Amino acid sequence: MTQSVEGTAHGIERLRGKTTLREILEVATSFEASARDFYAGLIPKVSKRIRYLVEELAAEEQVHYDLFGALAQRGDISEQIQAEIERPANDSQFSDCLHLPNLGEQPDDQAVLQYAMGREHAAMRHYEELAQTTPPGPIRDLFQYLASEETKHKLELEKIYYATVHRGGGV
Amino acid sequence: MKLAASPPNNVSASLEFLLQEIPGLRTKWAGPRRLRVDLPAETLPALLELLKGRAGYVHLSAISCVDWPTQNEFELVYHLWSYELNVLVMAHIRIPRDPGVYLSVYDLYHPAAFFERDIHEMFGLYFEGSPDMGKFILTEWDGPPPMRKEFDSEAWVMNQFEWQDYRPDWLAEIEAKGGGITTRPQDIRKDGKP
Amino acid sequence: MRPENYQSVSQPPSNEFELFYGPNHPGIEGNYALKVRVHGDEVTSARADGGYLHRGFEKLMEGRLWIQNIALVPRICVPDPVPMEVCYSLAVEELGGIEVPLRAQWIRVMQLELSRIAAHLFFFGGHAATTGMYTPMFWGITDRDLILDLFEELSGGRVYHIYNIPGGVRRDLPPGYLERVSKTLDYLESRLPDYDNLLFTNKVFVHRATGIGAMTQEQALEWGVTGPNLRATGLAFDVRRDDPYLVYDQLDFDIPVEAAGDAWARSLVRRSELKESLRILRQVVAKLPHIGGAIRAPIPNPLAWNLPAGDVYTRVESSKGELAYYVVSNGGDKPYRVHVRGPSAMHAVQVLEHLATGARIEDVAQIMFSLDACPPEVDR
Amino acid sequence: MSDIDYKDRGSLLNPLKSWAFFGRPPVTEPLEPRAASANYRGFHVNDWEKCVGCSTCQKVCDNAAITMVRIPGLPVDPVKGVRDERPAIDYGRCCWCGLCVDICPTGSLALSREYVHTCTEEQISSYFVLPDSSGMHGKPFGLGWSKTADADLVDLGRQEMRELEPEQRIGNFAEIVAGYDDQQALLEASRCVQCGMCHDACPTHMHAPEYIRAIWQGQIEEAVRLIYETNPFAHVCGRVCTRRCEDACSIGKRGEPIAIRWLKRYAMDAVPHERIKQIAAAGKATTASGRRVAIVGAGPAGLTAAFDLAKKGHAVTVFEALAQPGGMTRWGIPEYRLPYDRIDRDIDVIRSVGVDIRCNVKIGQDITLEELRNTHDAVLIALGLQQGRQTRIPHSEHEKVFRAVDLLNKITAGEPFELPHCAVVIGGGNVAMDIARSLARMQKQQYGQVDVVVTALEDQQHFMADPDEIKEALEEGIVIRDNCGPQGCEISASGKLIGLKTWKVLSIFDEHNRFAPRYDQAGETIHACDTVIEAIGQFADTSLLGDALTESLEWNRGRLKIDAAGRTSESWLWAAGDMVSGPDVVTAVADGHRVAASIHEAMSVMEKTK
Repeated sequence: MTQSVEGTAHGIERLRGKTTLREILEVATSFEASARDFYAGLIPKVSKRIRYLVEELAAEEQVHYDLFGALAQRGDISEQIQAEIERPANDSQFSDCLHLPNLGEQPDDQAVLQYAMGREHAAMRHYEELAQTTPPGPIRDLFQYLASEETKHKLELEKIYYATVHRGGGV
Repeated sequence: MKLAASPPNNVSASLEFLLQEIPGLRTKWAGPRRLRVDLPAETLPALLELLKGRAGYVHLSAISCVDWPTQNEFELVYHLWSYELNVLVMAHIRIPRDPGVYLSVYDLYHPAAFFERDIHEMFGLYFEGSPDMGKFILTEWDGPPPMRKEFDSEAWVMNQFEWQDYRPDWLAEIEAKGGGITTRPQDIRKDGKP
Repeated sequence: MRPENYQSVSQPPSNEFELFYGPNHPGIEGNYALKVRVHGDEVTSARADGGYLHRGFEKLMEGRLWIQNIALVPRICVPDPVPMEVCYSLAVEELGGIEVPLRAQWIRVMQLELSRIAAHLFFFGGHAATTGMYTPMFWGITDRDLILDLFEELSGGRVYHIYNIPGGVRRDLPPGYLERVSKTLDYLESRLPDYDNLLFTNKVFVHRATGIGAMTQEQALEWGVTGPNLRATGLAFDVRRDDPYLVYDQLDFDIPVEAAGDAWARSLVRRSELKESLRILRQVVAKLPHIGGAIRAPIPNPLAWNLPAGDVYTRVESSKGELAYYVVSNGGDKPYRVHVRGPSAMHAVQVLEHLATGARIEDVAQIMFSLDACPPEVDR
Repeated sequence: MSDIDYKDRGSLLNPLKSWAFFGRPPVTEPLEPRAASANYRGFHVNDWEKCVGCSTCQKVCDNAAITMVRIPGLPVDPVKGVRDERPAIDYGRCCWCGLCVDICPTGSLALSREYVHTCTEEQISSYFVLPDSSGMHGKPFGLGWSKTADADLVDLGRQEMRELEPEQRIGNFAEIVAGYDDQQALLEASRCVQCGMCHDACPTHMHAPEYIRAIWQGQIEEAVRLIYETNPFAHVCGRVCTRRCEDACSIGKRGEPIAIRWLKRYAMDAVPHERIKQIAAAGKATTASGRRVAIVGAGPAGLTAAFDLAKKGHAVTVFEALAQPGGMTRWGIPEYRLPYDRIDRDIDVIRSVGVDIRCNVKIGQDITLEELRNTHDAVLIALGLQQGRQTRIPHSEHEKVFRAVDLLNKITAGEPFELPHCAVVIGGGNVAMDIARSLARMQKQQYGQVDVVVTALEDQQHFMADPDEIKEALEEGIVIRDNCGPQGCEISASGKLIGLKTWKVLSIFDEHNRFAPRYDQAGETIHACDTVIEAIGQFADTSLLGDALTESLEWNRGRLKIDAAGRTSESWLWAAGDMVSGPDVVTAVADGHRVAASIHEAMSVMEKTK
C-alpha cells in the first residue's frame, strides 16, 4: 500500500505529466490522501512513545487534502482551472537532499521524520517549479501558496528533527 | 620650646630602654612613630609618670575604650605624644568588665577628665579620682551605657521610632496592577519590625 | 540672741545669674551650650553642655560596613569635613595594608588644604561676628562658597563630599579642574588685603581680641590644646610636619606661631595658615599634572570586605587641631570600635570652661569662637 | 612668621578702605533652577532597560533608603537574571553618598544634576520616588554622578583558575582544572553581591548566595551544609554543572560572573569526606517508615531521589544496569573533567544515608518492572540518555562508524577497542568534545600524535558545547571544522571506511532563529579518516517498560507524560531525570528532589488510608 507515495519521485513524475490545473490539483489531492492513509496506517505500528509524531503527520496531510479539495471547487478560478499548463522545462535538483529510508514495520521517530521531511521537500520543490513556469496570475499565486504551505510544514518538521536528533545530547 | 623635626635615630632604642623599668611590659612597633605597649593595669600610672617625667610625654592625645564582652574585659588605650621625641605611645591595659572600675590619671594629664567622663558615660566604666563623673552628653538617658556591645542601638531605634509611611500615587498605580513593594530596607536589616 | 537651732541659710546674691550660651548660638559652629554663672558682667563659673546632636557616630559606625562609613564621617565636622574622611580612610588603609596610589595622595592633600581654607574663612567670619562685625562674616561665607563650588565639581557634594574612600579617592579630577583651582587661589589671594583692611588691621577688632581668652603655653599643654590654638601659644607643632602623612613631607610650608595665646593670636595664626595653605595648593597644582596612575587602590567588594584584626591610631592636622581616629577591627566587615579624637573635645570643654571663667560676659562668645570648636567632635 | 605684628594695634582708617565695595556691582544669582556640576550627586536616575532588579543598591545603602518595588509588565527572566523589580528611594533617608551608583552591577543607576526638591507636609509622599530615566521632576537636568571605570566598586574580574597546560594534559586523563586555593576562594567569594539571581536560575535552587557568603566567612562546613540542603551531587556539580547560576549572575552583566561552580567545588574539596558524610546525614529520620521504594537508574535523578527518600526513613533500593552507579556523569563524562573518585565520593555519601544500590541489574531482563511494582510501594524510573542518535547518512551503518556515547562508555569501563588513527566526529556539543578529547589523549598515549577532526552543522559560535571545551579542544590539537553538513561516509572499493563527505552549511537558522539549514553543494569536502563517530544527540532507551506498559502509559511528544511532581499516568510509577527533562545534571538533581517529595507525600497518604 505504500508504493504510490513511497516513491515520491515517481509520484512527481506523474504530476509532471498532467496538463491542466484541474488534473494537477486532483493528483495533488490524491497524494495528500494516500500520505494521510499511509501515516494513519503507521499509527498502530509504531511505539506509543512516538505515535504523536505519526498522528500529527496524518492530521497535517488531512488538512492539505481538505485544502486542495476546496480549491478545486472554487468558482473564481474555474476559468483558469481548465487552462493548459506548460510542463516544467527541466528536472532540477529537488530530490538532492533526500535519503529516504525504507520504513520498516516498526520505524523509529528519526526514520519517520526523515521520511516526512523528504516528502515535504519534494512537494515543495515541485510546486515552486510549477509556479516558476506559470505566467503571473491567480494560478501562479496558487502554486506559490501550495509551495509555501509545504515549506512551512517542512520547516516545522526540520525543527522537530533538529531538536530530536541533534540537540538531544550534551551532558 | 625647640622641637625636633624628626625623631633622632636612637629614639626607639632609648625609649625601649627606658620602658624596661616597668615590670610586665611588652612593646611592639606598630609604625615608624607608633609604639604599642601592653602592660598590666596596675603599672600604667608608673608608666605614665615615667613617660611624662623622663621622655617628654606631656600630651595625652586620647584615652580610648574598647568593650570585649566575650573576654569580659574593657580595654583602655592611652595615646600619648611626646613633642620632643615625636613618637606616639599607645599603652594598652585590660581591666575586668565587672565591677568596671579604674584609676583616674587626671593628676598627670588634665585632658583625662574629658575622656574618663566620656568613657564613664558611654561604657559605664568608673574612674576613681576623676574630677567629674557626671553626665555630659546623655543628660536624659537612663538606659544602659550605649557604647557597650550588648546595647543594640539599631534595635532600640526600631522600637522607638516608626518608619515613615509614604503613599505616593505611583505606588498606588503599581499596586492596582498587582505589583508593589517587595523588599523594604528594614526587611534586610536585623531586628527590622515587620 | 539667736535660737540654739539657728542655721544661716545661704541665699544666692541677687546679682548672680545662670545663662545659657546655646544650644544655638553664633559663638559656636553647631548645637552646643555653655552654661555660665555671672556675677554682674563677670563669669564666675562655666560649664560646657553637650548632647544636643543626637547622633552617636561612633556607635553608628560599628553597625556599618567599612565603606559605608565614608558617608558618615564627614558629618562629624561640617565646616572642615575632609580631614574626617582622610583620617578614617588612612586608618582603614593601614589596617588593610592598602597602599594608596600617589595621585590619590596628592589629591587628598589638595582637598585637605582647600577644606582648611574654607574652614578658616568660616572662622574669620565667625570670629568677627562674635565681636559684632558682620561684613567679614558675609565675606567669609561668600568666599568659602567658591571652595564649595570646587568641591561640588570634584566630588559631587558641596558640604559632605564623601569623596575619599579607603584606597584613594572616588573620582579623578574633572577636565580643567586645576586651572579653576588656580583661578580661585588667585582670587582668594587678591582678597587677603580686603580681609586685612576690614578685620586684621582694624583697630576695633584688634583691641577687641587682644588679651581675650589668653592662655600660656604651659596651660595649653596641660589642657591638651592642639592645632592653631596651641601654635598661638608659641609651640610650633603641626602633625603635617611632625607626624607626617600622605605627601606632606614633600611639600614646602611654614608653621606660623604667635606667643600671646589670646583670641587675637589665634586669629593671626589662622590668617597666616590660610596663606600657607594657598602656598601648599600652588605646589599641588603644579605637581599634580605630573603624577599619573590610579586614583584608588583596588579594594574588595564593599559588601564582603573583612579587614584583618588589629588596631590603629591615625592622626591628621585639621583646621581645628589634632584629629585622630582610633579604629579597631576584629577581623570583620565592620569596625569593631571607632574612637574619634576631635581637637574640639578638649577646646570646647575643659579649655573653654577655664578660659570663660573669670571672663566678662561680652567676651564669652568670642572666646568660644576663637577656639574654633566643632561640637560634633565632642558629641560623637 | 606673620606679616602682621601682634603688637600692631591696627588702625581705625583701614576698614574704611572697604567703602570701595560700594562702587562694585552686587553678586546676583538668578532664582531660576540651574544645572549643578557635571559630577553632582543629585536625585537618582535609573535606566530601566539596564536595571535587572538585583537590589545591590539596597544592600549598600547605609541609610536604609532603598525599597525594592515589583512592577508588573517589566521583563522577568530568572534564567537570564532579570527581575521585574526596581529600586525606589526614600529621600527622607538618602544622604546622596552615591555608593549605590558606584556599586550598581549593571551600571543602570546614576545621580542627576538637579539640586532642589521641596514640598509641604501634606505632600510628604513626594519624598518617596521610583526613579526612572526621566529625572526627579520629569525635567532633564542631565546626568551627574555616574559610573566610571576607575570608581567601580564591583570587582568585574574573576579569580583565575589554574589549569594544566595543553602539553601537560594531552597525554593523560588527569583533571585539568586545579581548583581554587583558600585565598582564591575567599577573594572570589568576596566578589558576590548576594543578589540571589543564581538561586532563582538554578533548577534545584541551590543556596548559592548563602554558601558563597559562608565561604567568604571561612565557614566551609557551613557552606557544605548549605550545598547539601539542595544537592547531593555536590562534587559532580562542583565540576561539571552547566551553571545557569553563572549566566544569571548580576556581576556577569558587565564583567565575569562569580565562579559559583568552582566555589562549590572548593567547599566540597576543602572538607574531609567523613565530615561531609556527617553533614549530609543531618536530619535523617531516626525511625524507619516501613515503606519501600524501587528506583531504576543510579544517575543524578535516581540517586537524588534515593537520598531524599532514605533520609525520610524509607527503604530505598536503586537498580543500575551498568557495573557502577553514577549514570551519565560516570559513563558519559571523561575523567579529565570529572575524576571518578569524586563521583564515588558523592555516591558514598548517598549510600551512607542508607541507600541500597544494586549494579548490573537489568530491568526487563533480570527483574521486570511488574515485579518491582509488586514488591515496593513506589517505583521511580530515572533513565539517562544512554543511546546515541545516528545520522543515517549513506554508509553510516559501516562497522567503523560509532556512537560517541558507546565509545565513552567503553573508555570508562576500560574495555579495549580499536583506537582510530584518524577520527572524524560529527557533532558540536559537549559529547562531541568529550569523545574527541578522550580519543586525542589515547592517540597521544598510543600513537604519539593527535588526529581528530570535529565537524558540525553549526558555526562555531552556535556550538552547544561550552566555550571552554572548544577552546581547550583546540589547544589540544583537535581540528574543528564548523558548518559541515554530513552527506555520507566514503567507502573504498575494498569496503574500508576512508572518509566523511560533508556539504558546506551556508546558514543553519533562518531569520526567526529556526532550524533551516541551507547547503552549498559546491562546498563538498571529504574528511579523510578511518573512523567516524556520531555525537549528534542521545535518547533514552525505554524498552525496559515493555510493550504493555508502554501502551498503557500516557506520553507527551516522545517523552513519558508526567505531572508537575514527576508522577506518570500510572499511579505507582514516577519518572525523572534526562529521560523526561533532557540532559543536564543539575536539572536531574532538581527532578530527583521533586519526585522524591511526591513519592513521600503519596506514601504518607497511603499510610493514612490504610
